[in-house]
Amino acid sequence: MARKSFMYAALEAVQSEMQKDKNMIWVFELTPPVASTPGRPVINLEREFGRKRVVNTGIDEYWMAACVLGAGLAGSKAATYIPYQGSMMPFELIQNEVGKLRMKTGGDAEMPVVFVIEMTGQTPGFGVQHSCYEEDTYYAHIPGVRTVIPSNPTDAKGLMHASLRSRDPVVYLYAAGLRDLIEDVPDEPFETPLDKAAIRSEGSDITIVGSGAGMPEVLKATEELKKAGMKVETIDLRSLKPMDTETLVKSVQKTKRLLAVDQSYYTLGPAAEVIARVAENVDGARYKRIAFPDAAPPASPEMFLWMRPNAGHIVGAAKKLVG
Amino acid sequence: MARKSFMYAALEAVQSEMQKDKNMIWVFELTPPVASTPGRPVINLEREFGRKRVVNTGIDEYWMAACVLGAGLAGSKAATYIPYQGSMMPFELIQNEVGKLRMKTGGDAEMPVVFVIEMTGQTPGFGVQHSCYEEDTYYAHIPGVRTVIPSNPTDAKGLMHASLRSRDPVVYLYAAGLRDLIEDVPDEPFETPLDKAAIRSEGSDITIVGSGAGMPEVLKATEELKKAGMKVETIDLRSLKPMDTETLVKSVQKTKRLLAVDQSYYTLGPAAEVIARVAENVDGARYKRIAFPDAAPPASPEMFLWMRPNAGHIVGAAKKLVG
Amino acid sequence: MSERSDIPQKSQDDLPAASSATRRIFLQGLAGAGAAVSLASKAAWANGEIGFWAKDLSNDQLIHMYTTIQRIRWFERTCVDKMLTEPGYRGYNHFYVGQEAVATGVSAALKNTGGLMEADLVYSTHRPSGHAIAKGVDVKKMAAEYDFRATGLNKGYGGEMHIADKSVGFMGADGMIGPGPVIATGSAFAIRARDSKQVVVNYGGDGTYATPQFHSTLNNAALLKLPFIYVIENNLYHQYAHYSYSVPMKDIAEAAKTYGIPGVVVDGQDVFQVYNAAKTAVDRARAGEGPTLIEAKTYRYYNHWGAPGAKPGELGAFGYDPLAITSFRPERELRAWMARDPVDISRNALISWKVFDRAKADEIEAAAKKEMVEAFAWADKQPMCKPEDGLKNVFVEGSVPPRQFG
Amino acid sequence: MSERSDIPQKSQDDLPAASSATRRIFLQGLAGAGAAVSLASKAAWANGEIGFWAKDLSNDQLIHMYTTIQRIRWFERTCVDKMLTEPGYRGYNHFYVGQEAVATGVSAALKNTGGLMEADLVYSTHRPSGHAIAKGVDVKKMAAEYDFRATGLNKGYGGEMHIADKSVGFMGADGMIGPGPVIATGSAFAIRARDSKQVVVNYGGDGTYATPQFHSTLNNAALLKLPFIYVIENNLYHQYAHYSYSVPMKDIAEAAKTYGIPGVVVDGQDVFQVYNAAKTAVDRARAGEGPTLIEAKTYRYYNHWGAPGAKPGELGAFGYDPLAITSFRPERELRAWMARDPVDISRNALISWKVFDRAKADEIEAAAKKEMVEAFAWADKQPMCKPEDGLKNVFVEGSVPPRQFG
Ligand SMILES: Cc1ncc(C[n+]2csc(CCOP(=O)(O)OP(=O)(O)O)c2C)c(N)n1
Ligand SMILES: Cc1ncc(C[n+]2csc(CCOP(=O)(O)OP(=O)(O)O)c2C)c(N)n1
Ligand SMILES: [Mg+2]
Ligand SMILES: [Mg+2]
Repeated sequence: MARKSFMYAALEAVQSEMQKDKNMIWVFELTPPVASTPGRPVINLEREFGRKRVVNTGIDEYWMAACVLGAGLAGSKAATYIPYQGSMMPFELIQNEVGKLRMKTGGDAEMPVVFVIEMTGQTPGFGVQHSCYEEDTYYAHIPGVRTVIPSNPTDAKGLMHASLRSRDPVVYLYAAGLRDLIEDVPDEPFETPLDKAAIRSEGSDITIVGSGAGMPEVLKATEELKKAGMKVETIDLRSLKPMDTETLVKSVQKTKRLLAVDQSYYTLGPAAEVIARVAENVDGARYKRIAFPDAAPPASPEMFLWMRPNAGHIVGAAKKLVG
Repeated sequence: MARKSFMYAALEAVQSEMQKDKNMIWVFELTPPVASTPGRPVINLEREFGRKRVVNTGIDEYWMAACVLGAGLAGSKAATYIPYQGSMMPFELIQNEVGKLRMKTGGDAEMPVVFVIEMTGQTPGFGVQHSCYEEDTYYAHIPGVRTVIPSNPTDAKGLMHASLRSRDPVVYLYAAGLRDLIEDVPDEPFETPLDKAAIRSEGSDITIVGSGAGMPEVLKATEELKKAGMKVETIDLRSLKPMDTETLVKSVQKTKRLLAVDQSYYTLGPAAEVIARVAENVDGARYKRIAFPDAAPPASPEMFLWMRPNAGHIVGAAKKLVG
Repeated sequence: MSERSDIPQKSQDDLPAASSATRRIFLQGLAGAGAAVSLASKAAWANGEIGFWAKDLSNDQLIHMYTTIQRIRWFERTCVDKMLTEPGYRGYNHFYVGQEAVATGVSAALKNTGGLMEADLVYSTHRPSGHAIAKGVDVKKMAAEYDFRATGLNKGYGGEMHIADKSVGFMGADGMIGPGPVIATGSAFAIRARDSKQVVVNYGGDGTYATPQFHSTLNNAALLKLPFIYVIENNLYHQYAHYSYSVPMKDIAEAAKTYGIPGVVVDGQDVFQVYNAAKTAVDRARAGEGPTLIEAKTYRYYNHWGAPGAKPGELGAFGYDPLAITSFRPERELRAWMARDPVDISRNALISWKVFDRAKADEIEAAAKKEMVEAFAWADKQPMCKPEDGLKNVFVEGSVPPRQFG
Repeated sequence: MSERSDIPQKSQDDLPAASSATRRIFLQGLAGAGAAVSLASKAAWANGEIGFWAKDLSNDQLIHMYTTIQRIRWFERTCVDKMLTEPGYRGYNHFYVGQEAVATGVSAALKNTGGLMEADLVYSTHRPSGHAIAKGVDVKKMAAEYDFRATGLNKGYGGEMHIADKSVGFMGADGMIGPGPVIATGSAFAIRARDSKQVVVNYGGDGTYATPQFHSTLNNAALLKLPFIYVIENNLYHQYAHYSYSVPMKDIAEAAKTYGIPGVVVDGQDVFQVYNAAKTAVDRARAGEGPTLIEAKTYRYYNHWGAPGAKPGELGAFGYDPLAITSFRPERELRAWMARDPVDISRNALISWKVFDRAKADEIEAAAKKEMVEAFAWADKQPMCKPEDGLKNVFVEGSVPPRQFG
């Protein structure tokens, strides 16, 4: 156990799997697989495993993903880190090939592959393409691909181990906004299940559901609401595909209030699916969504920060829903 | 007024707009802009407007879409017909450029452009990539692009006129499964609004919502249910972005029962958004979704046809929901 | 089937059994003739890069090549006839007939056994029958798959356009134009990373040239010196458009220059030329010297898809294709190419080299035909898929919930 | 700023005012020297394709080019210093300093007025300041945009990486690497379709070569003979990797051969060489003869993004860039390139041609500096954006509903 950053925790899992499997490859561009954290050895996969297994490519994210898929099909474990600037470039390949190959071949295709898809840090000033945080929906609609989205360093490590060990292809959504999170993370390998939501707080007044980079504000709001006396059940989706309906439904059966929070655009954001699943299974509950408006993020910090959901918004909406 | 096929009705609108605007271009690949219908002149845009304005390209749907966007930015009206086999190839361009350019430039960018995105005919036997019908969600999540999905020849024409006259970029989802529909369609140009759902049947027992290629089965089910005495309100979404919340909410406020039907995959299909919007605004209603399972369509007709939602499924679910 | 005019059959039949040396001379003549007749194969021949590797093949291997050509031919002719005569038949096909020498020549240079970790790997296209059969895929299971049977190669999930069999290194057909080649380079990357001696072959039509992935494929293969071979089967058309609609030069192989890799044009109707080029490329790739782009000039005898314009029992489709609205292939072009039929070319060569005689050649053809008729008959008796199995094979384990019932 | 050693300044000052003829001779000398010093510009020079068009320019035009270089230089130096000295300053930049001659030389060959339907159109990159200023974009509005002000060029919605101004044919910066060039060919297609005489220029870094869209761009431009010019600014690095990581050849311009279009290498530090190449390409495009690929060899004096490693008041960034973890630019390389500074090269040439004297050159520089300090000062006083306006400019009309409050 030691304090580890989000990236360090994730790369620690990659490093351990690469040490175990001499065939495994890692493909990157501009984000070198390097991480350090106080008091722990620096991880540098390129140096440790050499350029035949860890390759720095040109600006061609479609190829990066294709390379990983092809490696998997050829029987080698493989993963790539797609930086947020290119996060949608390989989309068609993952949607139309990765997501369909098992069905298409009646199970013949081997795909021990992981696509780490970075989502923007939603940095104010970066504007439409570099602050968008919208990939969750696109990837989660694909059948045949598991889509996970860790929200803290521990899950980052556990989900990375589970993803790399899974024979199903996994899209691992990496929210760059969480880079600065540091917490105690076990040193030894461990797996976090690829299909289970996590209950971050138990309560009976309201269910608040979030994911990924939305979680820090959701947790902040949870604390505030609890201080104000509300019994809040807070769920971190953690896996978008498959989505853990059972945990969601059980919770709302109890609370009868559901507030679903997205960092992403309102229309067809994950929160829509959360509400729809619950509404199909629970009668008489009340629902509310919080999301980024259906607008690409403008560069101006004044506009952008006003549009981005935050703890204050969540607290306000929760009070309205319960009150 | 004359009987016109879906394609004929759509191309009639394109032809009329191209006659009015000498700068307008049309880009295609493998689906020539040609249509005939009994008793009407054959439409052949390539012959009528020449290869400088109507171009047949190589297999590069990303370029086709980029060409149209670039033409629009340069001040020319432009449209392309992307065949279903390549329907996701230009996705990143539409998502990351078309959908963001107006916001990005503070309104400087001109985009009088239409992307006709064909969706598969869901032909049994064609399998994972050629029967998928899944593009609606991907495109409808994009802000800054209007996404429409006509379900009959009349709307095909009216929405095409409206799309081509709009200064907003429009994704016009063309469900190839509707190719064989023929009905009376006015000869003169007319516009169907880009943001209004259509109420296809009025009733007070249940609201059934569908779109695009799902509509024929939805309408068949509606007739059956009406014959069985149920008062069915049937809504054709017609526009996915923006989605006409008002029409949906008003209807369910009345019926308190919502059955949302997708041809597309369950998770994060348009029906999820339909339910979520209504659930946020109507208390005490009951909800059900019908959709293709979260699985790429297998080739075997036995499997595929069993998985595809049909009128029988809709009738059954409606009875359960109301009963 | 027409005979090749430039190889005097009768007199060759009288020669003594061909030694390696004489065979080599014939091959050179054959190759040269092919080049002169129909190809601008300067890239291939001017630099003397192609060795006459077919000279080293045993008679068994040569006969295997001829047999493969016939098996592909009759697999497909059996299928065409079924489509034309059995209205209830559900299979469809993108027929490969006319192009058989390409897949056969390439696979003859590959290792086709040992599974994923040892066999050479082949990525196919939407036109896969020939590639699959040449690689060693079971034709009975293929026939069953084409009709979506539960015991088909891919359990009925795939159909023609999606067959795959990793046990022989046949990585699969693909309904998309574009992604296949880049995915194939990924396999080559993994192979290099694990220090395996395998090579990866990707087939692509002339239509793949215009895709953005074409550049990615060659650029990354060249930069990383991957054990990768891109075989372009230039059959002059992509769907209903001539390749000049999407390719600005005559020989697509010239695109190799940008990447500093060999670009070779071969006569795709001549299995020995194809083999020669493939062998050179495979040796190069195995030696760690990087990728090769091979352009095989060839032609398909049927229309893009299905059997429009074809007649039962007749080779080739000369009739109307309702899908070819704006552009269709001239009948004379088709007849000119059929005059250089891959079956005839290989058959005549092997007869002239005394590898076999006409009787043996006919016997091989008859056996191929019989095998295929039986394969499709077997397929007809296979069980249909169970509807609920559509919920399987989404993930490795389990099945997804049904959602169509509400 | 260092002086160029190969042009003896003092003596040139004493020459009579340069005529077209003498200017041409100097230009030839200059061009040849540039080529010999740092370039393998065989593609450009061996075939004698480039005319010395700069000889035809009036003194006013030449002075305008020099002025433009200085205006770009000081726009950015003012911005760097702001970033380094004002902790509250919010603007960021991908600095273009070092590359000024490219945008200046290209825009000098273009028509920059008349709006969307008449001006030549320029597509820019994530490194847009130089392209924009050379095209005639208002620097005050740019400065305001960089700090996200409501009165900025794009009303604060864009920021540096997304500036656009169609009124002068500046089609905009783009934060993505890949899509820009194909979109630009779409504009060229529309122009051809409407029989306009406009041409389209697309700028792209060496990093754009590896993108799949690179192939689409050149292939479609060549096939359709579009009035299109692709200017590759090869500054040797894409972000933190040398271009040899993604390009298998020395000169990217060689990629043009596949498409049968001219591929030209020019000295990107020499505005007159750039102008010569651009003028040839523009004439060709306007005449309906199709596209050209121009590769300008150049270098940026700052790191990829922002001002890490730079010091206030000093030109260039020699310090550590924390983002360049695995690969960074050697200081000696940077110093070697700064020895061939575009400001010095143009200044010395114009002095030697008697277009102006040193005093005038200094005056121009001082005026540029003053203009830019004032522009940024004006920007500082502009109003901030209104939060709610973030809901506008999604569609042409109206605004979208807020969704963040629940
Ligand atoms: C991305 C994509 N766009 C379009 C198609 C439709 N399509 C199927 S085959 C084909 C032509 C392919 O031509 P070529 O590569 O020359 O192969 P051939 O059919 O001649 O063997 C096209 C356009 C497709 N499958 N995928
Ligand atoms: C699709 C995509 N992938 C990655 C990036 C991140 N990125 C921004 S600039 C850049 C390097 C561009 O290099 P080059 O084209 O040579 O231009 P330069 O920065 O040298 O001017 C990269 C990789 C991006 N913007 N878009
Ligand atoms: Mg072809
Ligand atoms: Mg660069």
